[in-house]
Amino acid sequence: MIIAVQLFGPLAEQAGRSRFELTLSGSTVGDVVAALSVASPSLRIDRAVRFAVNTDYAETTAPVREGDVVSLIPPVGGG
Amino acid sequence: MIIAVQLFGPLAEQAGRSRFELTLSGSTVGDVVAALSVASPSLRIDRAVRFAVNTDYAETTAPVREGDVVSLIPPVGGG
Amino acid sequence: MFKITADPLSIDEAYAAVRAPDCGAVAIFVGTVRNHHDGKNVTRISYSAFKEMAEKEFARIADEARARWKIGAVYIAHRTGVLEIGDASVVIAVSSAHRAEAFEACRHAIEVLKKMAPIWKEEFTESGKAWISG
Amino acid sequence: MFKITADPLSIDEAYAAVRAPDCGAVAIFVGTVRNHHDGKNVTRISYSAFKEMAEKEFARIADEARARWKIGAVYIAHRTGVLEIGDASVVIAVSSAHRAEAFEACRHAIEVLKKMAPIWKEEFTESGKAWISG
Repeated sequence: MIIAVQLFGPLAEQAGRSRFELTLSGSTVGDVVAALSVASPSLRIDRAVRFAVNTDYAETTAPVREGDVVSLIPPVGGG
Repeated sequence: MIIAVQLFGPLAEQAGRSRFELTLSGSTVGDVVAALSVASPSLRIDRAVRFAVNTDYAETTAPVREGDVVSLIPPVGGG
Repeated sequence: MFKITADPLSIDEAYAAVRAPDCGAVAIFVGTVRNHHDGKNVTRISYSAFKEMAEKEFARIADEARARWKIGAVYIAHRTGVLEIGDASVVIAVSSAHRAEAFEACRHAIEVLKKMAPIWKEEFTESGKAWISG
Repeated sequence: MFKITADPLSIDEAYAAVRAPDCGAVAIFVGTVRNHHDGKNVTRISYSAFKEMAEKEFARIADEARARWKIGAVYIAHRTGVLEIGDASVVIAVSSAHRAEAFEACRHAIEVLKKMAPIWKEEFTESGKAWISG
């Protein structure tokens, strides 16, 4: 299946782009992150990065389905 | 000496007026209150009433001088 | 800025009075006339004040807060006269570099104001009127 | 009302959005761009956000506050784009019948927003720029 991935803030800057379309064999957030690391090796996805499926925070074990958008949420700085 | 006395809120309502000019022999806030009780017997000056000399809270033992204004401050309700 | 006024209070005025380039936080408290109190329906409230002393108390409250917390500016305004339900009776604003201080000083200011400022409140309900303190 | 917007924030809008006849207290927090951070002179700040998710987080923060405190309405707005020193970046307003709840819920909301809302801050100083979190 094809999953859209969004990057924000410093991650978008590192990758030089904010959106990817990845073709996946697995079906979890972790699988998306693994595929993204291959597609964009310069990305530093450390433990401080959180993930969202569509508009909700999600663990790496959370399932993703065709049509979902997975977002990488680097440390936030609102306020 | 002559001392001006101001009443506010429920005390002004009780007295039916908000300002007195009292002729005093003594020289403390307590003396002013005693003279006021004589001048306006209907006033209920209980322990909840505080006093000010000019624009500062003052104890009953505080001195008053010619030209001072003594205010009776019934329980406040700002906010 | 510290004032007792018969004019409607302005939240924007309070904010503008305390914002400063070195302050990243502004905490504002607005007290408004509520339609209920102790199970009674309130229709309006009349506030009166010993204006000169109240304004001096506001300045003293601000000085005390500045001595206790690292804050920038303090604004305190209280309205007098007959207020309708929903009208703002008091506005306090405090700026600070960091938010904890603005919140704490603003909260402290309204607590002290309620105890110390020479302001009186007459509450009108369906069953009559009463002086309210505390 | 919960929003991410590129337009200047309005304190009066926040106040108007939460005031209610049965609420006697409104607590407002305004975060502004400060001219210093960690000993450096800040010249401006650029905020970006995942708008849809941030607005959903704001609503969740409000729901959480309403479950924990007896409060009325909650307003949360955060600005995006390049902000100058003194510009308001975030405004939170909470109304309640009694003041303690409005203060506590407002304070809680900004603390949670800072941890959870998907918003990013790029700080420009004399020596360059940096992503700032926390």
